[in-house]
Amino acid sequence: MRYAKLAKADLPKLFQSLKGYGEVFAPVEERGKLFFKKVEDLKEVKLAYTRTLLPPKKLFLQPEEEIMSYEGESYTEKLDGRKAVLFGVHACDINGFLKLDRVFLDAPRDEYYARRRENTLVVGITCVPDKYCFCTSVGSGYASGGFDLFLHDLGKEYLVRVGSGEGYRLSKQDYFKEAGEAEVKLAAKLEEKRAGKLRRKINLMGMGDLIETEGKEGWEELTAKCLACGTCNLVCPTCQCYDVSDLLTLEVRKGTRVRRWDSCMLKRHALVAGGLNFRPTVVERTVNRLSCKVGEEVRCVGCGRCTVYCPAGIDFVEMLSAVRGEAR
Amino acid sequence: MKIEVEPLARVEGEGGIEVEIEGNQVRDVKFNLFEGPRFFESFIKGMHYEKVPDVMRRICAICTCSHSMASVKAVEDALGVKVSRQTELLRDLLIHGEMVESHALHVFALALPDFLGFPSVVHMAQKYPKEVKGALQLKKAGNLVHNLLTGREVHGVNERVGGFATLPSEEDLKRIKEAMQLNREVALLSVKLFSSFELPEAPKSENTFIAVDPGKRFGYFGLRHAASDGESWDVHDYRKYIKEKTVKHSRAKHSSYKGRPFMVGALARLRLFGERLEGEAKELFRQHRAKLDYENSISNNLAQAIELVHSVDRCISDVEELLSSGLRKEEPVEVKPKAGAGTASVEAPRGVLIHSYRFDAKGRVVWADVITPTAMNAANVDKDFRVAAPRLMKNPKELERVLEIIARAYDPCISCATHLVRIKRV
Amino acid sequence: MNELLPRQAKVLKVEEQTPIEKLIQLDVFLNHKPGQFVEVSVAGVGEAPISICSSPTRKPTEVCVRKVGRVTAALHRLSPGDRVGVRGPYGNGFPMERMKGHDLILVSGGLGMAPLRGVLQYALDHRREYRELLLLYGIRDYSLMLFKDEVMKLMDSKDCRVYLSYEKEDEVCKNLKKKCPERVCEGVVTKLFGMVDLNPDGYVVVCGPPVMYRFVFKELMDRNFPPERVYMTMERRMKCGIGKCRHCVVGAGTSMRYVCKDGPVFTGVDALQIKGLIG
Amino acid sequence: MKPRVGIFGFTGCAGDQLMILNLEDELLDLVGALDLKSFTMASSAVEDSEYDVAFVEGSITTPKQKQKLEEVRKKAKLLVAIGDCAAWGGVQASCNGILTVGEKMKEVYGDEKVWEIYESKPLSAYVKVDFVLPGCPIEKEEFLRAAASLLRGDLPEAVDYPVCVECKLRENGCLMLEGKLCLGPLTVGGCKARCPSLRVDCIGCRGVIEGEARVKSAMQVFKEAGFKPDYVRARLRMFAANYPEILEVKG
Ligand SMILES: Cc1cc2nc3c(=O)[nH]c(=O)nc-3n(C[C@H](O)[C@H](O)[C@H](O)COP(=O)(O)OP(=O)(O)OC[C@H]3O[C@@H](n4cnc5c(N)ncnc54)[C@H](O)[C@@H]3O)c2cc1C
Ligand code: SF4
Ligand code: SF4
Ligand code: SF4
Repeated sequence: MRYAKLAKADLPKLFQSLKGYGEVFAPVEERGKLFFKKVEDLKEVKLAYTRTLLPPKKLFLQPEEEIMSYEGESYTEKLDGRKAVLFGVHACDINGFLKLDRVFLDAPRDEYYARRRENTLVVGITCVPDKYCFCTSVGSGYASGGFDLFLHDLGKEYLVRVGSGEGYRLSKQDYFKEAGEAEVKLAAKLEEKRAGKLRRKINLMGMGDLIETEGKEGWEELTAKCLACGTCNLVCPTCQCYDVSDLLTLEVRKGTRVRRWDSCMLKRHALVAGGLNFRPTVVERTVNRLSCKVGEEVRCVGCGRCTVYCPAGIDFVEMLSAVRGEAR
Repeated sequence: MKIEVEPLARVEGEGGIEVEIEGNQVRDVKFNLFEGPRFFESFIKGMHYEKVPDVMRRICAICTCSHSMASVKAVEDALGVKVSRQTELLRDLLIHGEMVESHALHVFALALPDFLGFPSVVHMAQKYPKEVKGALQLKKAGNLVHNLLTGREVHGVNERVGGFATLPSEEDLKRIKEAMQLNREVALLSVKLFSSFELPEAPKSENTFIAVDPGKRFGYFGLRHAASDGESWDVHDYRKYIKEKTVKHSRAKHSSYKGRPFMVGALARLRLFGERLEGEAKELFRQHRAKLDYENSISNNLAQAIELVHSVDRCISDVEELLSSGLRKEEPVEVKPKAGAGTASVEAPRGVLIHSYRFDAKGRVVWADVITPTAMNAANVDKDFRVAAPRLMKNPKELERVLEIIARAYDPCISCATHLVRIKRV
Repeated sequence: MNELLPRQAKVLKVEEQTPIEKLIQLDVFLNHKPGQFVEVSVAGVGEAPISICSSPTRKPTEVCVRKVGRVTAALHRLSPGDRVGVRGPYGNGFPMERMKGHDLILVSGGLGMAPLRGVLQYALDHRREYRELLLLYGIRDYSLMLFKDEVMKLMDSKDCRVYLSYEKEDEVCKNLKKKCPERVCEGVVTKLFGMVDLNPDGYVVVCGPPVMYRFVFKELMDRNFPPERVYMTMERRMKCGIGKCRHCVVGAGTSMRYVCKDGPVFTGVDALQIKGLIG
Repeated sequence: MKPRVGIFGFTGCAGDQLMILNLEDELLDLVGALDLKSFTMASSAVEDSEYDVAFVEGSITTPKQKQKLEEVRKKAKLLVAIGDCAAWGGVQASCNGILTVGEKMKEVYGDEKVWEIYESKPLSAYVKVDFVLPGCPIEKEEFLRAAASLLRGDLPEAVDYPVCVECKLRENGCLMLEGKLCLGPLTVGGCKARCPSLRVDCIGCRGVIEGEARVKSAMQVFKEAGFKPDYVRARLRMFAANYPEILEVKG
């Protein structure tokens, strides 16, 4: 990897260069909530933050988007070639991108996701963990790839790790300085210190088998408060499910095809015509969700969103600890 | 012989007119409102003050904002809530927006077809596409106010006890102003049209009017009621003046003032406070004074048209006032529940609307009373029918047509008549 | 290329198979494998995964659609000359090559006949490359039998031995049973296993309604048939058909599969390993 | 041939019919695409006819309405309930099972049995309903799209996910976490989370998700959040008192 150094005072310069590349989306705080939003000025950006409500994947796989329009029976795709920058992304969310990349970039690739992903610069930044984060337990506390630049806060300056050609070009600008062993060592030490603050731990050893064999009664107890509202999926940086609908206009011959994030906690997810539902209750749906996140492979990146935003206060980590048989 | 016009089309809700004729005599006229009752005043009991307006605004769709405002203000009255000047202005904008929407719909889509001889606005659109499209755009401008201030056209969500949950943006307000300016012509057109029609003379008779006293400037909010006989009273005392009772011959609960029927609505507002209009609306009011026949209830349509111009202009000036000081970020006023009673009265498009509640210490409704303009007008419609019917006896077709026009001139919103239903006593 | 964008296909012919199923011929070249499916779009209504029910050795491409919901009802309204959108073919399909040189036992119930017809046609068109060819077909009654002419013709042919079970007796079924009582019976499709000799060196290919798999598979396991020689094609809710939308995912814990891209054809081993695959 | 359509209103506020009239930009096209046989709110031209689609608003509260509804049902190929009153009985049903009609009548008119009326029930209590467009009032866009589907001969796609989904898609912070009682999790989506998007808790105007809504779980969550049972009951009943699980909720 290539390394560089950026004085904090020069951050506005980097921000300007990024603006030259495309629209910049960065974490912004409004009424105590954090969102990735289009920004014009670095001042609007919240550089030190815990987590945004929706993960930044929303830029690549949009919550609701028109994917094509049709007239008669002929379809026209609606691809988006705009250039954009995602500024201030945390390691867990970048690791989330990598997980989604494997879904949407693997052949046959999803053009909508792929184009946006390709046209978007990702600039990572050191995070501020809170008591809900557990990225270190799922191996996503550090981003080894998936970004163009990653800014490690060293106090007065940033160690900049350069992860792509575009990142390289940016880092060639005169306000970047050379960095080497010393800065990397310092960054590693600080990262370690930050990771050490994470109290939340989850043991995933054999979790898939534990999930598979947990009895119905156990699940019913664990999901007693679940409202099946879908929030846990919709805020997750690694959920990929989507639904598709055709929207007709009065003109009848014309309309659009839209896709929308879906949730496997909802009724329709596994429902087929005639009323047969392959995951009829919250129990089956929870088993499916957890299996998807941590059963077969670890897709969870430990961001804590599903716990923080659950209206019923169900805790992802506690639920899995209970499945393991550990006291809460 | 029995003439029945049923259901009375182009009236929101279901209503019918029944005229019983014996020989040469009109034996009975019934303006029937046979829609199923909903008992809002009964089932609202126990509801927490904060959600009371959410239920009560559902009394009527077409004047949902009036119900919303009357309900919100009655709750605030009971709990001693004072709102900011900005909130008051936004509410004034809102109620004027509703007036634009409701009057545009009524004047053009419901009343005009009568005068031009079409069964509906859709039929009328074939011959007058430009006018109908214009009217729809004016109506849309009114709805834009609903949308941007309350969250949707019907049964808003954003207007709360204490203020607005989320403020509109300045851009939103500018859009309202633009839409109003763009469609102002249509409001003027409505005055031109309705001042040119010859009105059927049949219902001509004395009318008593009641309206909410708007204070210095013409408008739809106020703390007192005024009557055309010179009397006025605090809205809290409404029960002393406006009596509701069951009238045997018509089997409906009728309102009376000093034992007599009275009229509320646009005509009443102009009769009592027309001089407080401003700008072009005032000019139009003066110009068409001769045309506004207070003894002929059908004049209400022209009064509505003049109010349409007033309301469009007021929306514009409210927006200007809001923008000139800049929208301040503010949250709804904090409310502490307590025991108490409160009353508020606003001018709905069709006239005086009263909401009155009593709350327990936890802020739950223990008693509620709502009197709607349609209920207040019912006795007056009845009176007009009784006057008009004998005059039109010779021509049953004409009788039917004119009675419909009379009924429709009141813009009766039947669904909003919470307890205006016929009661049969044996 | 945008994989989600449907191509247009002209409808050549629409033929009523049963009161609820129609055979639709499409003017589209797919180069598919038997057992694969396409996503068929009706603009303004939506998309649905539908098996290709003809063999790649035959033209034109055919699908057989049961009217059960919005898209399928719209497909039933089509007439020749209309156009639909098509994507695919998707899914793994049946391993026609691997099964060569062996017995082929097709077990089908109801609409399950649709994907198996492709297999059947393929095997018939390469008749000498397969050994015994058996079709075990369970229907409700004759009126609901798919591909009636083809099945009836096969009943009398030597290329394939057809076994038929029916749940409700009617004239045709009664006569068939009288004619060949060793191959026709009343009951569910599993009853037919009592009439055949299963060569453990053969391959069993199954398609039917979701509830059928469990019973057929049990029957096979009870007879010690090797699970890796059983192929079953599955149905699940689907939106994309290419492993993105994740509606069709099956399994729990350590093994999860996409029906659309890892299937829709699964083996008996999968059935043993993937929780809930066959219920 | 243009599809024959009837629009009917029973007990309610007429808000759903008004929402149709509120389609200012599309109204004339819509009406042009239909053979509108009856729409009493907008036209005095009423034709007796069979209907390809009948849109029915309002709940049924009188014998006469019941009779009329049955008539419409007989003449209509498809009957679509529009609005919460038609779908669930509306706000006027909110005291069903607590107050009898007689008691309400007495309270408002001072007389217990003045004439025959029924407890407010949805249309489906009396006739088969083919499709429901929920909401108090209905959503304009949803109506338009549904009308377009119906014109083509397709049943529209029904929304069966909760308001929370649309709330999250709009990146609203959850109001439950701010201490408000929000009915979003139990309520049919499709309104684009109107209320929570304005920071107002959902009052459930689109009705409960039939067979899906986790009423018991919600009760537990609300209880743990400190809401009193009578408040929870009143809130749940506002638009869905006729939903069996909610009808049973004790205050
Ligand atoms: C691999 C595969 C092959 C199939 N082959 C055939 C076939 O050859 N003939 C046939 O008639 N049917 C087949 N089906 C079933 C067919 O896809 C459904 O009947 C159809 O999707 C129902 O759609 P609908 O819009 O009519 O029903 P609705 O109930 O209105 O469904 C709406 C949407 O849900 C999804 N959906 C509903 N049911 C199913 C289902 N069973 N499977 C997948 N998605 C579903 C679809 O995306 C559909 O558009 C197959 C399904 C799969 C998965
Ligand atoms: S499962 Fe929960 S904690 Fe894990 S990545 Fe998704 S939202 Fe974050
Ligand atoms: S605010 Fe209401 S609708 Fe939105 S997520 Fe929370 S509970 Fe659901
Ligand atoms: S958020 Fe709830 S109350 Fe508001 S419109 Fe939607 S369903 Fe109705």
